Amino acid sequence: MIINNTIPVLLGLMMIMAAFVAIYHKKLPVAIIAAGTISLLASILYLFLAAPDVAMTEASIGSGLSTIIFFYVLNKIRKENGTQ
Amino acid sequence: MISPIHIITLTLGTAFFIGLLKKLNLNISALLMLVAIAAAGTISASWFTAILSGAANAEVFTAGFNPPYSINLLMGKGEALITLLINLAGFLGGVYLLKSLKERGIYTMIIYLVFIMSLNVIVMTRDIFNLFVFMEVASIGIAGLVILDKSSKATQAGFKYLIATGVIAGILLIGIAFTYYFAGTLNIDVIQQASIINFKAGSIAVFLVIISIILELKPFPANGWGIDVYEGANPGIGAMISAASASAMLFVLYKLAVLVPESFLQIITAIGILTFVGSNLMGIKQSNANRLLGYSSIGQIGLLTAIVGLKPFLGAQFELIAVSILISHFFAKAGLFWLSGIVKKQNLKDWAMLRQKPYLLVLFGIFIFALIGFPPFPSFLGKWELIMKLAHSHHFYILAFILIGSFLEGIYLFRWLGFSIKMEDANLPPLTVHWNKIIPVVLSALGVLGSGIYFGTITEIAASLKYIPLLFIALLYVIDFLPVYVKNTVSIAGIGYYLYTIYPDLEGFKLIFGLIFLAGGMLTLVAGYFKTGTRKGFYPLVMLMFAGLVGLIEAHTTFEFFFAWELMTAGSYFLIIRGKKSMTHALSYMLFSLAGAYLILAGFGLAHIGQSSYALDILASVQSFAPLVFILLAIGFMTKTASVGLHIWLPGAHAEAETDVSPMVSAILLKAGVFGLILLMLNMGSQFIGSFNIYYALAWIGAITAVMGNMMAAFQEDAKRLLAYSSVGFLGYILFGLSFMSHLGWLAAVSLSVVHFMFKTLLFLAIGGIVYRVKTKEMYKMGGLIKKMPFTFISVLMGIIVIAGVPPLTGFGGKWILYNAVLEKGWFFPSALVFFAGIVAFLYCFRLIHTVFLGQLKDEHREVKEAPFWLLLPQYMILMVIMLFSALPNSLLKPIGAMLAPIFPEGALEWQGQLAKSGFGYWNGQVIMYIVGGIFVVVFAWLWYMNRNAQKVKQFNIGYSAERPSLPETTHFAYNFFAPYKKALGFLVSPLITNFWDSASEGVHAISDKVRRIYNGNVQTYAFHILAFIVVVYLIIF
Amino acid sequence: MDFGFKHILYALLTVFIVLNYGLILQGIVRKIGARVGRRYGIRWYQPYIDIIKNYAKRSTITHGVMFYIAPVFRLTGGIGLLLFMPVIFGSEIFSNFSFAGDLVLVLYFQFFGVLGMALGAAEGGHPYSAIGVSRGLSQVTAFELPLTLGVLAIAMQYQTLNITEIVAAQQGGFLSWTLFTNPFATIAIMFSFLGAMGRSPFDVVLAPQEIPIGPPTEFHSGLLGVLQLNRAIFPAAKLILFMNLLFGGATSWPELVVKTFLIYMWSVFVGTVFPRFRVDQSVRWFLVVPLTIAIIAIILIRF
Amino acid sequence: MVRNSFRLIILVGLLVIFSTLVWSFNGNNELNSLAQFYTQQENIEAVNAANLVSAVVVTYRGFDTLGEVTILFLTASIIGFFLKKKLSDTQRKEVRESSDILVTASKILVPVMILFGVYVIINGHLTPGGGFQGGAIIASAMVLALLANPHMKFNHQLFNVLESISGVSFVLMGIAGIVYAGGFLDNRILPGGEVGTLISAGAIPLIYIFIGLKVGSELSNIVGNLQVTQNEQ
Amino acid sequence: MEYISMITGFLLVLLGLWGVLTQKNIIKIIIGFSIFDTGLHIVLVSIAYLRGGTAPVIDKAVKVTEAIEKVVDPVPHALVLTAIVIGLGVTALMLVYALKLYQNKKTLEVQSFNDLKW
Repeated sequence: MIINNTIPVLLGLMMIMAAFVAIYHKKLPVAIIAAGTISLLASILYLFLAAPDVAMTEASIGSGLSTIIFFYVLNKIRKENGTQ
Repeated sequence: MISPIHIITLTLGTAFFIGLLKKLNLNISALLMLVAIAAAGTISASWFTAILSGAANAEVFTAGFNPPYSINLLMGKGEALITLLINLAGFLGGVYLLKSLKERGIYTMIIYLVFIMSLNVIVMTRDIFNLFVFMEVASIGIAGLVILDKSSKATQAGFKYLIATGVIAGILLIGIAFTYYFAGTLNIDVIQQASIINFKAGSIAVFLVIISIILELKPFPANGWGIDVYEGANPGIGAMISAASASAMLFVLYKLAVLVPESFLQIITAIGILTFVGSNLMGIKQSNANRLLGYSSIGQIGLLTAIVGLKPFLGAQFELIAVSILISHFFAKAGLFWLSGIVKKQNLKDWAMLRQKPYLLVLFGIFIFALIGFPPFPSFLGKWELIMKLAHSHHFYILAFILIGSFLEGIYLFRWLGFSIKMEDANLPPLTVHWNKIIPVVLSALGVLGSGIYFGTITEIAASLKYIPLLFIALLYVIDFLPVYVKNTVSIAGIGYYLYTIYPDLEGFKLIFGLIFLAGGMLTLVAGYFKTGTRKGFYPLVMLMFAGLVGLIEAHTTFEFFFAWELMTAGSYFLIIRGKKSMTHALSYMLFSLAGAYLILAGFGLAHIGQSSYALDILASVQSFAPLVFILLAIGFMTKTASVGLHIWLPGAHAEAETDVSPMVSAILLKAGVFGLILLMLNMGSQFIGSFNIYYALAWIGAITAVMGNMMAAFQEDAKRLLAYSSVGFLGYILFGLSFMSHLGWLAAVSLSVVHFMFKTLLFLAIGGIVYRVKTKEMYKMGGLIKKMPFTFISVLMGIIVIAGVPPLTGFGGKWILYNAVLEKGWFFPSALVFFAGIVAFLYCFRLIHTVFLGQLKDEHREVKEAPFWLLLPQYMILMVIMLFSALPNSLLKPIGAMLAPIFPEGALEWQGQLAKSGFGYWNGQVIMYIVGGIFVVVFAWLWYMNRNAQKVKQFNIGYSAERPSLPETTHFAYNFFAPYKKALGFLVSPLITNFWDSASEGVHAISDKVRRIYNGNVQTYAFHILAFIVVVYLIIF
Repeated sequence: MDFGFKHILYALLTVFIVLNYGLILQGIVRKIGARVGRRYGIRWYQPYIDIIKNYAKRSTITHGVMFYIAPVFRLTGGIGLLLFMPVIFGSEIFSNFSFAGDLVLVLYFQFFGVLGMALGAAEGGHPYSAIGVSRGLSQVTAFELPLTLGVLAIAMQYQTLNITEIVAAQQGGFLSWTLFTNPFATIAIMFSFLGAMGRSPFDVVLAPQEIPIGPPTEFHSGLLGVLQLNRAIFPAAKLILFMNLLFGGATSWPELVVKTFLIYMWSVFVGTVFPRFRVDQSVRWFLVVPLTIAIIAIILIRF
Repeated sequence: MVRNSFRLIILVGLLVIFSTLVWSFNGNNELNSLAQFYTQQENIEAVNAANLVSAVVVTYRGFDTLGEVTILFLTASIIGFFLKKKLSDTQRKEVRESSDILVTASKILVPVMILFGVYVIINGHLTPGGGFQGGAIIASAMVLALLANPHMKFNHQLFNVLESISGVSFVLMGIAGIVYAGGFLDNRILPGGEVGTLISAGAIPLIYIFIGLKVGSELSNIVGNLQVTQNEQ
Repeated sequence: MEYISMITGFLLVLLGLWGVLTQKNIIKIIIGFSIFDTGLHIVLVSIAYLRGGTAPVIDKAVKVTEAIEKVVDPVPHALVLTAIVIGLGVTALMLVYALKLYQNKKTLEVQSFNDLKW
């Protein structure tokens, strides 16, 4: 049973740390990547919770697409800033 | 019947379909959108009518499995009505936004259509997760629609909206998750059976669900984001949010209230009331139109939330109250937002543009009156029932807060109406109205009026109302283009006919006051002939006031009485605001009468505890709180008789009103308050708080009003204000007489009120004629008009002799009876004040006649003509009546005495011919008249004969001590006429009361300003408010 | 109480007697004033001469109808006050038309004269008459309040407003006069009597020195004659009123003459001793001293 | 600093609420009645989709998915409407050419990802996954292609048409459910087949395909809008 | 097992909210918001967990008949599926708003966007 629980605990701790990084880090790209890793870890956690569908969704949409959209918007903001 | 699911398939299908044909020109896709919404509307309408006529509720099982296992939609009576309203608003909103939707491309149409669909689903779904999903659809839809204008304010509002609804949705999701965990299902009915609220955690889960629904309804402390959306969004969208989405969310709260234990309901009511009062309080300080509408709609929704919370206490009336207030809020708010879209000006003062198109002003008025809850509109009925039920279930604090809240709302709405009617609109841009913008506004106005009438017919208490006067007003409104004399004759004939029909069943006080109202009304209307042109909009308003007055006379139930009271207030408000500089006065008049009306409403509410019928004579058998009921009603009526504390609206209102309006308002309208007091005193008899007799207090109030009124009158420079204050004083007299509750006291009061009507109309018409000719109201600018206007002089002379109570004329009779009544009753100190007031009355009488008529005639008035004939005619008709009553006093006093006999048997006057004998003295009007007349004629004739061939000398032909006065003005002593008197007793007249009321309104404004500071525009503070609200309410409940 | 023709004759007789009494009283009082000032003073019948002289003259100019109304109102007020009061208690002849009106009527009659005077004088078009009138009105209203309250106290004491009954109640020795049964009311009324008479402390209205051309000087010849006639009747009528109320009325003419003369002497004494008040001072004085006494009187009556 | 302490207090308050919830949460050692219904044999056979979650997502709670799809549709149109750039900055900036590693890798990866996405969509009812996941994978494939050569311009027109067709057909499938089978979005309008085979579970695969297409096109639309700098045609 | 995941879920929720409330930069707020969302989904899924349960898919390992004992509760999974996509939609929309706000005021500081107040 111990093995069974150690990995989720590890996952949980890593997620909390990633969350702190995401909130408090000064540079935005690092924060966005931290948010991405949180949802990645979450999808792994879902596997432990016997929820494969949700894991796939979380992986593809949560970490994949939202991070991409974040970066695109960041890129556009940088471009706005650059042109002025 | 088409299954309700097709509301969704139709709208969603069309949305996808529009997306498909991007290339199509915009008109067709717009048309498709409107057709889809209209179809959805007809479906819900058909279901509504079917269910109303007894069909069973429609149950839709999606995915072929029965409810707990798959999502089901219910189309009951409530759902049908709310979906009908939403689709109606959607359709009208669509028509309104047609132009801007087409400009912005088909995406916005899709968003709009999907938004309407999501609201329909929210109302119909019975599954909480499904509710969550479609609430998300709705909030994203609104976020999308808010940025229709693409302005920076709209984007900020959209962003705030998204963050706030995101957090709320998150909390809702947690609530749903744990409700599912504890109840094992997501269907509302099954959760209810599972009754998970018995143990703590389950009730927390339900708490989270309910609190997030309440947060969606923008409760007071946590609604900064809601108000910013109303301000930032395009008004068309604002209308949709405040009308459609608010009613949807309210219905959801009503649906979920079933799951909630009793203690939650009280919290919901408390939150609702707090929102209602708080947002109305903050509304006072607003100057931006949309933001003000935001505050007002959040307030109304707060009221409706409170009503949902009070469901167990309202019993069978719950539907009526909730639906009537919801419908009036729905139509009025949507209409106002659309209007603000048309006006496009945000500053309240710029709404004077509405005057460029009078029908817009009428619509604006309709919406304001619908919101406040004036008679013909449904919310009047709703508020009445609500107050009755609340009083019945002893929720006095809630009752008080609701009344205070609606009073605060009255302040800023009427101020706004005043701006639009009165502010000068010289430099405002021209108003262009497109067809698609005006049709929704007109339809919503018709909607609110139609539903008002409909509600009137179906409820039994309102069925007995008399609608004939209202039809007559509508007729007058139709023929408004005709010239004055036609309309004048029509209205006089109308009143005359109506008086003829109701005359037989008038008896006692109803007869006297009926005659004052109707016959007096006809008399003052006769004066209306002197005006030329069409005088647009005047006659319907006059008739509205008289309809209200007549309604008072004919009222059998308290409801009818209150219905008539509100009609009268509305009519007189519009009459007063017609004056040139009368905006502030009309506003203070309306606010005082509004407060008075709410006191009366509260009084009637308390009187109804433990009573079955609404008949007026239940006042006689009030079980509990009798003294409190008496005080409430008395103060309510006294706002109309302008007693000492509540009089500051009167001088301005009467002075600024038009020539023939001031006599109506002053002589007739104040009698409504007297009639109310008489009715109250007749039914409730003498009331005591502990050992103290309230009537003694009333006597003191009457006496102080008399002294204060007359003193103020003596020092006025403006003629009409002088007369206005004299009315205040004289009504203090009447109130003093009434408070004796003795035969003589009432005889004096009633005869004085009849006499007051006569001489006040006389004087106001006379002064009106002078002001009409001399173009100024300041008395010191007049002088020596006796030569130019002799007839007016005679009527004013007779008038002041009657006021002063100098023996030969009828005024003395009233004073004599009052004297005897005082001796009989023995209240000496208030009587001392009243005698002092009587004497001071003499002062302002003389000042009026001296400064206006006597003394030197000014140069510019050399060619002033006599007052117009039509003003003089009613004056001389009244003069005849006064002469009749003076010569034969018992023709007035005997009938009143006979009428009073059954009420106050002992202490009556016995009549021997013209000689009246009272307990103490006697008075024979006729003999006095003959003797005085005889001496007068003899001496006058003798003097006339002695100087018959004296040469007439012009007034200015005077020299004294070898010096000739240079200018006529310098020799007319009129300014600050009673200077020495003012030096001696000036301190009595210091404007204590006006200062008190000013500082009170300053205080309210200051509080409102401080409170609204909590919305500092930062989205984080709004999110903080939301979370703090959840934690605080949690701590309260658990 | 039938309104027979003989009543009118009796009334005219009363008016004639009181007129002569008034004129003589005026003459004597002015003589006393002169003698106090160590002057010889006018003949006692001087007022007769003035009236006859004035009526002989004819006025050449007139300011219009209202101008006539002033003296007419004034005189009607004076005669009216007299006629509605029982002059000689007990005698059916001299009780005039007191059956038609009571104390309240008599009180308000005083206003009648003042109103008329005000209207007429203002019509004269002369600014100073208006100033005089405004002062007169302020003063009249000031002393009216204590008078009314005092009268109210008396009415409460005797439980009636009918003057004849009040006088009847005071018969039986001077101890039963209101002076003794209700002293405070009497003091209050006597103070306001000073204001009513218009003699020196409160004569700013008519005082010749105050306004060189006050209302009286505005009228001349016949009009002045009527005014002087009233100046004879009006004070006499007031004296009779106060006598009836406070000093037990008169059962015979000599008793009436003595009592009224003594009452009049009260205002003369006060007049010659005290300097003249400004209008606001007199208003303040009236609403302080006599008013409090009148209120005390009422309190005493009530409990 | 004071403001943060207020916020801390409020969050602690929330923590108290959540902890009471967690405290009473003691897991569940056997399914509740609703879950048992879905997992009973005859019900699985009724819908006979191997992947129970897909069964619940598409049929039992199909209405939610409808809502779900409208949300994405709504977001795509809002972003489309909102980001319609004016012609202000139309000059083509020179865009840094993406590194050749990325170009070559994308040439290999993009087709594989699209294939994988299609696989996930089609086997939605058998293996974990479905319309949403497959659509997202296809969208990320599109993004990768976009990153590889920035000048590639999406044919927005195609995506919109694709999106709308799948949306309309999804609704039509729902209506068909009413006409032929028990209720709106009922999947028994097509033969059930037997659990585990490719052609089984009635209309679920069909619906999943439409959803997959719709999600894929919408997400790539969104990304496309973000990417495109000059005004779309 | 499900305890740990629920606790982490709620901690993520609180951290997310803390990020939303305290961070000044708008993008940081949106990141906080997406963390808040992820936390919610974890809580929702951990409610579905059955001790020793397997994935709710009928395949060789899980026969149709004994599915009822072994399978985890599929309903929350369906709900989470929808919730994740909603989360994506809302976050995408917020980001676009953030972009627009940036274009207006050329700053991402949240205080500078308070034209609508009082």
